[in-house]
Amino acid sequence: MGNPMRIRAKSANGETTVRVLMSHRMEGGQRKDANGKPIPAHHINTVTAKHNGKVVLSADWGPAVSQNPYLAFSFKGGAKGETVEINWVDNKGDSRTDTATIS
Amino acid sequence: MKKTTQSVLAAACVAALMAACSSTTMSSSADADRATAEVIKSSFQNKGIAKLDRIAPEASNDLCSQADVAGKALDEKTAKAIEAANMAAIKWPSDGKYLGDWKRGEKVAQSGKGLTWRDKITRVNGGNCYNCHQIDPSFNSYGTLGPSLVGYGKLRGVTDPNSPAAQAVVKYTWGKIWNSRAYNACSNMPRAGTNGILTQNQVRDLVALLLDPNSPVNK
Amino acid sequence: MRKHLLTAMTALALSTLAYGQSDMEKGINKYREMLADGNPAELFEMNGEELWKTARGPKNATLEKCDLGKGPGVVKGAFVELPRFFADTGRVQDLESRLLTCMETLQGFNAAELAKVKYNKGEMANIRDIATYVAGQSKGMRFAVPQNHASEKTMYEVGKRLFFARGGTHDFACATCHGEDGKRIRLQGVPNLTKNPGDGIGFAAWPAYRVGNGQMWTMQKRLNDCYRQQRFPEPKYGSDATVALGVYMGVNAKGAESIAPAIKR
Amino acid sequence: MNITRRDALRTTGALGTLVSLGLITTEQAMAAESRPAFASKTLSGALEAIGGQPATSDQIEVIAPDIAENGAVVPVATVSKLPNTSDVWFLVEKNPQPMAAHFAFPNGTTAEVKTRVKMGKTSDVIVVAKADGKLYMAKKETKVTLGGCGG
Repeated sequence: MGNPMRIRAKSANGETTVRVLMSHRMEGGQRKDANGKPIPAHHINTVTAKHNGKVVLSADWGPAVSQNPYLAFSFKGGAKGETVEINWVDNKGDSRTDTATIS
Repeated sequence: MKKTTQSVLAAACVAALMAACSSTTMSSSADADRATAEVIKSSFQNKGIAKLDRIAPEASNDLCSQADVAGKALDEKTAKAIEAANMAAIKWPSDGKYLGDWKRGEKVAQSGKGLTWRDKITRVNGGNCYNCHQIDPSFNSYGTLGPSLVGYGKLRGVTDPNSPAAQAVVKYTWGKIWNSRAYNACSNMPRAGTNGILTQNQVRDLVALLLDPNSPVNK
Repeated sequence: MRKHLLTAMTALALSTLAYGQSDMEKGINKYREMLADGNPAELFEMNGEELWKTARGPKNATLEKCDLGKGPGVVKGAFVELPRFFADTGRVQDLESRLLTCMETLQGFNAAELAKVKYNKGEMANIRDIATYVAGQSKGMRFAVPQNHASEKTMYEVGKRLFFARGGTHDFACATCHGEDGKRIRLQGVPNLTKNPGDGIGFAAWPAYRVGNGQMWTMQKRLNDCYRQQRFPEPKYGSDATVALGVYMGVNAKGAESIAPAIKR
Repeated sequence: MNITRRDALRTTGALGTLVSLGLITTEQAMAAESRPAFASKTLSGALEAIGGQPATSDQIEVIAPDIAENGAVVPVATVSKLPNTSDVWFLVEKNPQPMAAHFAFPNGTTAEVKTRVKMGKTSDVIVVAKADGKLYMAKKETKVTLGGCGG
């Protein structure tokens, strides 16, 4: 279980803009530790965003997405008080789901 | 190494220190000085190779720091005393060889490594030069705390650093790197030789970086 | 005549250089603007707020009664008035040393033991997040570090002396890098901290998220790393030297807007 | 997109066999990069994995800084004005594995997205967009400056 995400969803002019910060080390697999041993890659593989149960964005990520990833996108519809749900799954099978209320 | 140098400096600067002390007689200032000494004593701890002796009182540092706090330059007599003591601490090359390899010098100039509490004592120290100076004009990541050194040799008319005509500039360059405060009492530049930051060979390579006509500095 | 030509050529070369440099600086400023949208510091702030309100420690209490200088439980506006004198401890304290006090008195932790924990580890990671949360509650407010109590005035004078104190293997003082306007180390601008360096610069920008290592750095960590690079021995966490430097920089920054938690390269 | 998914499934099957044979642990199987587009060490290989060399288009805006002070975090964004854009990919040409991220937009989602990627050195940032099943691309160079000071 990862740490909570920071999700902000705002609706304006019939469109909802979502901004998400995720807590993840996004280890690229290229670095070595103090003893010279390679640090294995550990990064988010997939991200799925849902509004009212319907997928509004899906993503596949590799190790080149920055640590503590940031993601912003927008979709048509969405009203104040409804929820947006974000889920990520990483390459070690860890996952996290958080929801936010649209403001 | 550093300790002996410091005691030499301390002895040479005692007279200057007395003069500086008598000119700052405001009691509140003296109280603050005492409070500062107490705070330093209680706040710092040894870590790795960085031991408390690194912040032991040292005359030429302390006089410059006091002048900075007061916001006024050192009086000429004190400044000259500091410069003379530091000049005496310069070690000139034992074999008379001042010039090394400018390519190795560039590496020394690029590196800012060494002597922090994370470093091992065996680590080869860098000169930290690019952090403050522009050197190779094609390299754009340089600091501005010190003057640009682009054209250093050329601007001083050095075409052959091994010629007798160039000897004064060569010697000055060595001395300035070895102990900058021999020429400017309160210079911000580290005393690379006197304080044991760089080796004799590394200083040779830096002198070459600045004075060799083939160095990018003089192109 | 020849000499004049040379001077003219040098001047020309310098102006071309200055032009190129300002393009580079414009590019870097643009990069920093782009980063400001979506600062991962918010993740640490969020955790810090949770920790503030969670009953923890041997006494199983929250920090909600912690007095940061504006009365028990008042968080908003506290950060821009720290460090300050606290009658209960008889000391001038910065945000982090004050948090140690609250964690000891309210929650029953041993402050001296906490101060020895490695940065980013265990309770020290929690203090980091709580400090980030508290600082964030003063975002947009202006610095007004008090100089009323005699101890606050003394600490300013001590901080000033520490700021100019040369030492270590390289004879560096804080002032070596932070004593003049418009200077750089490599490409990094180093603000002049002997006066108000401007809104959101220097003391008014920490805690900050550092994109280079993905770490959240508090002011204590910032000072610790400055001293590491100065090749000094280590300042103890929350020690009087670090607090005095905070008073010196904070008072100098009077009127500067706090942007903490900021985002940095 | 479909190709990527199919290939991923196929590879996962093979890894599954290795797990059942006890040659690798489940965690290693999960962690191993099984997606050809992400595993590819060349730009052409990554493009091949998502459907081939795209045509250049001025209808894709690549937003990336001219200069990135720190390659660990480079803000990137794209807006595709191509009608019926269903997918976008971000690639960093000079990275050891150029593919950075893929986004799929269902109907109703604007073909616009913003994120942050790592860049090992100065490189083109390439955005590929799929519209009506065809691939298009645009690029922008970002210079990565050396960071760093003492220590």
